[in-house]
Amino acid sequence: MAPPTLTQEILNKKDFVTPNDVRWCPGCGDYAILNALQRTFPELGIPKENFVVISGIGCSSRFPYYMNTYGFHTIHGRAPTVATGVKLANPDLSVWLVTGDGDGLGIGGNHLLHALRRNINLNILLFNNRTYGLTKGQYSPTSPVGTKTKTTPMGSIDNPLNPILFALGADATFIARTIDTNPKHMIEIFKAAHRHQGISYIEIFQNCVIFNNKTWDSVYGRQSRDDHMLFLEAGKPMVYGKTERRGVAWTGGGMPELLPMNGATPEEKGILIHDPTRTDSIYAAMLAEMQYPDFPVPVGVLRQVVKPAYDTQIQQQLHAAIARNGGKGDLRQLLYGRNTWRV
Amino acid sequence: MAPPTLTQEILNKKDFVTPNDVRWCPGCGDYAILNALQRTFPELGIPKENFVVISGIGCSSRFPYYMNTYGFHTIHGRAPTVATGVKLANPDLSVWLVTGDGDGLGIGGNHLLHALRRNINLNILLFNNRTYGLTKGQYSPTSPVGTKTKTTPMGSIDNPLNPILFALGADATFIARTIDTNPKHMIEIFKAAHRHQGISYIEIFQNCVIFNNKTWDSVYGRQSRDDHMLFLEAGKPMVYGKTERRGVAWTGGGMPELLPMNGATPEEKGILIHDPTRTDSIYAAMLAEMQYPDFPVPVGVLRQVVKPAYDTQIQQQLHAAIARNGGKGDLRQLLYGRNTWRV
Amino acid sequence: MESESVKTRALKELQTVVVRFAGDSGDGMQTVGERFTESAAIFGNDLATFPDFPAEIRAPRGTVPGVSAFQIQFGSTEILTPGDAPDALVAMNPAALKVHLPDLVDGGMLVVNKAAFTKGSLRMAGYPANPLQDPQISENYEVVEIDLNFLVLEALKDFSLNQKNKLRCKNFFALGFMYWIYSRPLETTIEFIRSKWERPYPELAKANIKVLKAGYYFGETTETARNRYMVTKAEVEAGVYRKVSGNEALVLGLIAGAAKANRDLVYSGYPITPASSILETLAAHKHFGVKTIQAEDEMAAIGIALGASYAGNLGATGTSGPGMCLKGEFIGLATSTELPLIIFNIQRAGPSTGLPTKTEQSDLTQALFGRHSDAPIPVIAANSPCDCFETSIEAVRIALTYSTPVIVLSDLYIASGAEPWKVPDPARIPTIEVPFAQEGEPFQVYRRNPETLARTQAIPGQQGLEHRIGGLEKDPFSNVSYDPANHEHMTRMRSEKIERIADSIPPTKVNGEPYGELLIIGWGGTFGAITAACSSLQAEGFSVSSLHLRHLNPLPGDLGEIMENFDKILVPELNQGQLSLLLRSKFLLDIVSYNKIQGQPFKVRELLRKIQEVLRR
Amino acid sequence: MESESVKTRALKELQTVVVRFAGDSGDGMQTVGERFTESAAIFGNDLATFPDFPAEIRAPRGTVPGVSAFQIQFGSTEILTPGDAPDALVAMNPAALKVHLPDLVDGGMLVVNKAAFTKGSLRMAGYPANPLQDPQISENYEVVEIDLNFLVLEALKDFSLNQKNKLRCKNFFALGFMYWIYSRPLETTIEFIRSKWERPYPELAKANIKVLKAGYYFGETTETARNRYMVTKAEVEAGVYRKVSGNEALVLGLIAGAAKANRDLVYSGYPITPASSILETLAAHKHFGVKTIQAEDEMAAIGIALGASYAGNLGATGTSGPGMCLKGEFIGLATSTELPLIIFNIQRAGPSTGLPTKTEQSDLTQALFGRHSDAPIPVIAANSPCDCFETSIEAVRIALTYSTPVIVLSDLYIASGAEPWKVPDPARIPTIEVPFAQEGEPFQVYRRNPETLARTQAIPGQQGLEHRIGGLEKDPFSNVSYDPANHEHMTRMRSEKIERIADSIPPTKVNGEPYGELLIIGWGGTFGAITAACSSLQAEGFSVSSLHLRHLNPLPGDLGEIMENFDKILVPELNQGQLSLLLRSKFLLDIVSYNKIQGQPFKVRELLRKIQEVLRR
Ligand SMILES: Cc1ncc(C[n+]2csc(CCOP(=O)(O)OP(=O)(O)O)c2C)c(N)n1
Ligand SMILES: Cc1ncc(C[n+]2csc(CCOP(=O)(O)OP(=O)(O)O)c2C)c(N)n1
Ligand code: SF4
Ligand code: SF4
Ligand SMILES: [Mg+2]
Ligand SMILES: [Mg+2]
Repeated sequence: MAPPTLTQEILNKKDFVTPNDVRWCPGCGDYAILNALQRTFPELGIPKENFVVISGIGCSSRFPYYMNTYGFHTIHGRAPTVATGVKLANPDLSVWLVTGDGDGLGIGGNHLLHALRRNINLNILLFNNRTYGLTKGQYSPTSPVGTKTKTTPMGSIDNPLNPILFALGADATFIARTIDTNPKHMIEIFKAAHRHQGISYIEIFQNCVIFNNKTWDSVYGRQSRDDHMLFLEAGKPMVYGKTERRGVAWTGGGMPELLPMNGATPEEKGILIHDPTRTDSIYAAMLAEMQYPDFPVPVGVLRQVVKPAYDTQIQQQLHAAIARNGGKGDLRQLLYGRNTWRV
Repeated sequence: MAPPTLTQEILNKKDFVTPNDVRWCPGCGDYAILNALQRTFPELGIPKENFVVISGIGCSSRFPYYMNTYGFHTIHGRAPTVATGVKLANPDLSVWLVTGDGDGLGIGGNHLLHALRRNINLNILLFNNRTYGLTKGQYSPTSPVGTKTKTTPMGSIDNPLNPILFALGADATFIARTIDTNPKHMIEIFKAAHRHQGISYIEIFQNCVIFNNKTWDSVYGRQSRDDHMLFLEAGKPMVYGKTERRGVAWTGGGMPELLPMNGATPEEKGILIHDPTRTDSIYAAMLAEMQYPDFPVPVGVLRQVVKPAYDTQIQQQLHAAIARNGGKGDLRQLLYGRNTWRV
Repeated sequence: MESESVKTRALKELQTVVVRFAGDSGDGMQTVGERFTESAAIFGNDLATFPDFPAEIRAPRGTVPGVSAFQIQFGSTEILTPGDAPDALVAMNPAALKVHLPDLVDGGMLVVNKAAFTKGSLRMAGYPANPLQDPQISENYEVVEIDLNFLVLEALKDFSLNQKNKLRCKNFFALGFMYWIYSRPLETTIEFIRSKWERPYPELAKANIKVLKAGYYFGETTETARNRYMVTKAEVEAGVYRKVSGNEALVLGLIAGAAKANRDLVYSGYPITPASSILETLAAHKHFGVKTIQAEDEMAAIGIALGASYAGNLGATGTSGPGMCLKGEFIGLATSTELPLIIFNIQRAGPSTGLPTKTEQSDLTQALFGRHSDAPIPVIAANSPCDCFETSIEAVRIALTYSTPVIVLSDLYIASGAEPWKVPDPARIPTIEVPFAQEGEPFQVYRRNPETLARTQAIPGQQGLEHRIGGLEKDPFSNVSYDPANHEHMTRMRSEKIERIADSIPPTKVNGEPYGELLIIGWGGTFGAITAACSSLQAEGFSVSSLHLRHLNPLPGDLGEIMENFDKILVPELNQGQLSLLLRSKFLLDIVSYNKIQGQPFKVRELLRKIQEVLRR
Repeated sequence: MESESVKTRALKELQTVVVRFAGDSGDGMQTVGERFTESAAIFGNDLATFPDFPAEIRAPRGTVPGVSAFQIQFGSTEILTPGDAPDALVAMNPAALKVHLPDLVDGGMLVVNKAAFTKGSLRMAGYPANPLQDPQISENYEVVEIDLNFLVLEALKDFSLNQKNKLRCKNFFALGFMYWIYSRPLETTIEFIRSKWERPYPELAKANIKVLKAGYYFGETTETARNRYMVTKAEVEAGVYRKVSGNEALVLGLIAGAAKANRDLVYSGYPITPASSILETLAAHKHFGVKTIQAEDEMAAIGIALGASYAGNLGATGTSGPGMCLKGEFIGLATSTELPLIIFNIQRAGPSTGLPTKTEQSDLTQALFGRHSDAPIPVIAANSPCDCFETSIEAVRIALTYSTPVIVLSDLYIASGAEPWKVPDPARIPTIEVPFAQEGEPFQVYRRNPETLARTQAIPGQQGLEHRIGGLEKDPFSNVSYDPANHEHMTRMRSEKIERIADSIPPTKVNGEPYGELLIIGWGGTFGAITAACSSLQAEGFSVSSLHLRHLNPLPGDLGEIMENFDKILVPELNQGQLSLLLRSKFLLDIVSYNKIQGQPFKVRELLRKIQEVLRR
């Protein structure tokens, strides 16, 4: 990423608002996410024209139309491929990909999987509302077993995907989770994603007021949020809870224990210190498995490990090849090749 | 599955051999797997006509042509969908799906993912030769970083998928690994897969003599196999090694330790007892992360947990709906519907 | 104008009427449209409807993109389309007026909710001034301004509902008023309200009934409207009727066809507008033994359906354009392995995502050619909501009889449109007998029925018939074969088999004389408009006939002969000329194409204009 | 026959010769074919080649499916095809004899490795008895039996290689012998062996050279063969030449085109026969700034290419039939967003997996119609290995000049066939100037160039030109629009833009008189065979001309006029009549189709027969 030049104007949220009417349902969680991203971009020190927002199809995927940057609303499930192409063409761009639980984990699962393992330098926002919003409320790959929708009138029977575990299965280098009701947290996570070199994957709990209203309320609702979420911070002990302070202790290889703090310090209780940089996936798998209602749901950066980014490496190979050739090949070299004869 | 009837003839390997010439390269690992499956089928107590072998496209996917049962060689990456349809139509069939690392984890990753999470009662054999055999040796999603092939002349730069971690990302209920050089082990694993209700996923280390010869030799070669593989057995301590006996000890949440046994008993050393039935994915993630060269590679059944199978549940919903209707709806009920009027 | 004359002009009898309800997405226009339809149907009118949704789930309130409309044409004669232009328009807010007023016929009735014409909502609709004060409007139309908000709150003043919920009933006030205008009975609607809301929300049910009646009485007591009309029963065949939409009828036909063929049905789909309701409706039919699955994408959906067919059930799948793009490879496999399979394509406007909530019939060439290599398969199309039933059954017949995938084309217009449907006698639907191979008898995978050239299927579980199939070219025994002559043979057999389907198609019906000056050829959802236009010109003495193709591949065997008996041929299509291309190539005739690509069905008057122009040439 | 007469008949001069090398997959037939080609090319002959692989990577040794062959036609006159039938066949084992003997011309030379005709291999090839003992064979052909095994081991007896490795050299013995027969120089091949093996395996290099020479001397000293031939240099334009296969030439053209357009190139592919080598060859061209990526599937491949184009590079992708089925949806998006994109389809025989290693040209209708809705895009086709170069450049020109995806059709036959290619002067390749929008100037996404109707691209990173695009229908400002008239406008603009490409196409070249009795119209890889057949009939005085289409959509503007000047039109295709369908529809002419669907190219004699039959009608 080119550093901001001196002459560059200071941007603010307004610069990222398009004149287009926003066409989500009133009350949709997407508004808050839009707002948060519009507030994040001006703070990244990147010229406005270097942002690209790319999406698939779905309510969430209307996103690019509302961000006043370059935007591409592509086709269902395939946005990661287009975003990859953009980064190959121009690695200096800051590319943000918006996808839904249906777009990203239903039809688009394979592309997400491969983008993650490739570790290309993109930021992926997965809006998880556990429903197919745009097509009017069929169940999605993240809907819990038993979800009744028009296509599953007797309740769904397939096990939902855990989006964090899925990303871990692809050995993704940056995995985070945030919620549409907490702008501050969203912005913080978006910035962390931006800083990460390689692919950044963020699950966002998002509310669909029309087809799946309050789906996350048991986790992040006003009543439950303090007791049912665990805000992770690197280097900080995992303590949470309002009604009762508790800490997460993890000794063996199973699920962690939730210990009442009873006023003790985390050290005294042996509370786990969050370390997103652990390279093996065991620790992150444990975090992924902390699910409502048995555990507080971890939000924040769950995993952040260092691996070379695909786009950087492709450039390196290009430069190495050119250097080895003693400069970029010209048309004459190309056309003549190695074996010619003269008539 | 219907129990074998009394009149049913006793089958043997020959019954599953087709007259077709087998067209793999001489020395290909696929032969051994074919042989093992032809030896497994007669032992399952299922009439020959109730087996269906389904595959995608690839060298490995030629498999159905060589099994004298019902067989369907479909299209690249999509075999899990066809197999799912077969099970929906007739849950009594024993369906075996053969796929490759390219077919299953490249183009077909999404279908595999969703078949796994659906937990439909299929047996999946993933032949992992870390190359695209049929298209002549391009690198595959499981090829290690740096693999030089015609499409990656300067070495591949994308991180390989770990097929076990991938399956875990889909919360697969039965995950196993076996090797093409050990017929006995293959047969044992195939039988275990058959017994499992729900989806069974088996990674098979397979050698491609032509394009990736000896790719697994560092793991299972004659020189290395005793020291570089860990044969898992439920309830048994994890001890391995010939040059030196070692045991796997796992205390905290990181990677396990490999302790020299020095003649001590596993109990004395606190060696881990293999338990594939742990429902969280943490333990299995640890096994998945045990990779060559730092760890012995676990083979055997890594995970086996109980969840209802999709095909069973779909039948149950059908029966429940019919019962609620007081019997299967007839055409008159169908056509008249709820609101009619007479003219 | 004195009230005398108003009174005397009341209760004028009409043959057909077109009414359109338009309002904000939240105004319940689809609900009252459906109610109006139901009561007209039960009253005995013939009718056709067309709902017109916004693309957004909930577009911002009061905006132009948020307008939702429902149009019905009903009458005492045969009704073929939902009508070109409304005779009466109900506009619940300024945005609705803005969008729909241009369509209202001159002198038509315009009913507006005066209360909704606030400054704010006028601005949102983009009106600089209140259009109701524009004298042009009251000159051109019979304007009926009603303060719905006030009247509804008045009517419900004794109810415990909060104000917001009270105001929600105002669509039923408008409906009641329209019932009075068209002298419709209220019973069916009251019955509906009761059965739907009485149990869960008794207060709401009562309120809606109250308001419905209030609307009716408002008409009666105020005599606001100048005219009142009466549309008598249509003379329709005696029988039991129900209302069906196109997608409903497709579903009924599919289940009936499978039952008549004695195959269990597996339907596998992935949500997409306007095909989703096929999956949704079938999912509610589990008690008929129907298995449904929501797949992870359209490739999976067709793969699952094909697997089910392979295992002896009847596999079906459905989608719309973007999803069709994903099914091509599997259709090729089904073609090569010669397995039965049904693929519904409910067309919408493209290319790409296009206008997902608008209609078009532009996927014909894709249906014919949308896969690599020579892989012809049958393509048939439904031409009206009711016709979807027969079309589904025909698809089942062809798929099984000819061991082939079949593409069924419908479109958004007929999928969501509705008509009264005379329920057929189940016993009269012909059975489809396509037995599997017999255990114990010799079996050869590609042995062909000498008449149909179809192969006979043996299915997993059948003893002694084990065999392997797949997408590599095969010899007649299903061994992989690279033999050049075999490839040519198999390719020609597969094509010839599809051609032979033409032998099983009934003679093509011509609407009008079997010879003459102009023949109009249509396919799909344009049936109603073309037939109406053609019939009306015939009545005026023009030498025009029309025919509508159900079978697009293969074309009916008698088509060429019929075409020869006309001087000119006109092919109207909601695309850039796809059937034209096919007919020109096949018959080398200089066909006139008439194309409309606006996401909207043909209007009868557009066709009339074009036909007359062609006749004058 | 006495040896005298043998000697005198030696060194007969021939204009053209067809040689086929056939053996087991492991016998190195492709290698010696390539060597023979190279030496003929450097010697100065014109030539064309056709390798014919088995489908399996390594079919079981000695079996019929395991046979691999390589055919070359070379001559002193213009060579258009690899030849119908070999004048000389080298058969390294019984299976190769079994497969290829039927093609050998009567009286042709048959060279066999006697040592390979063991009981076991005869049985594997399905010969009940040794065919070499069949008197018919020696009557019909000039049989040369050589005990290659013995001779090779003899020649290498002083080498330290093991026996297996020694025997591996026997292909070079056969090659040396054929060099003697056709009086070819050995230098090029010796040079090749040195440069390839001397460094890593010096012993092997020496052995192969020894054996090559031994084969040559064997001819010289034994006089086993009855005839020896001489094919002089062809008269070709002076210049620098190299050998190219079709896929190589596509790659060179693509890189050159992008360079001339001043765009970086991103190529994204997924392996599939016969397109894989495009990705592989480009991957070896990183030093030209070419970025390549092996995607997870064909959808990803095209999506990546489209993303690259969107960001200002030139995106290209390539595949074959099954992969094309997966690209339709993205092609629709590229059509709707009007972005440049190049899609190569190297056709192979279908449907479905079909015959993946055999040629066909049956994906034309898919290229034209293989996506939903009206979404026309340009389709062009290459007609020979060399022509692939120009075709690629033309694709780049069209894609950028008309802001559109372009489908380029090639096929297995030309992709893997090779020809000598006169290397063009890089400076003479025209530049392609398609600038991006200018920062600071007013920008409108769908403002169209009045001449081409193309839109101008602004790319991410350009200041002040930020905008949004996508697959929903847009108004000219790229705002989502549901306006019916706008949809019709945009649809017609998109189509009209493609039609306008015809204005930029040079006049169609007719091979022969511009009027006459019969015009043969071809496209793609049938060029050589059609031209050869047509020219030979012209020489005999028949009134036959031919033309070969590079542009299939839009068709050249002058095509209709040209067609009118002929009484009859014949369209030979390796499919069931796809171009025919298009031409019939467009020109309403009763075209005669000639179709071959055998996974094999046309033979010149097949065409001659058909043309004469049509002329006689
Ligand atoms: C190929 C294709 N199949 C299906 C669709 C229809 N479709 C549009 S959005 C969508 C699901 C959206 O769900 P999600 O990604 O969760 O987004 P949300 O609307 O919930 O934000 C579907 C199935 C489509 N546009 N294209
Ligand atoms: C749609 C499509 N794309 C590409 C191909 C070409 N193809 C055939 S097999 C294969 C890869 C096979 O690799 P893998 O699954 O690992 O099987 P293996 O040959 O190694 O056993 C590919 C890319 C195809 N047949 N279809
Ligand atoms: S349907 Fe749900 S997700 Fe879509 S815009 Fe409305 S509230 Fe948001
Ligand atoms: S190419 Fe490799 S995987 Fe394929 S058959 Fe040969 S050895 Fe086996
Ligand atoms: Mg969603
Ligand atoms: Mg493989």
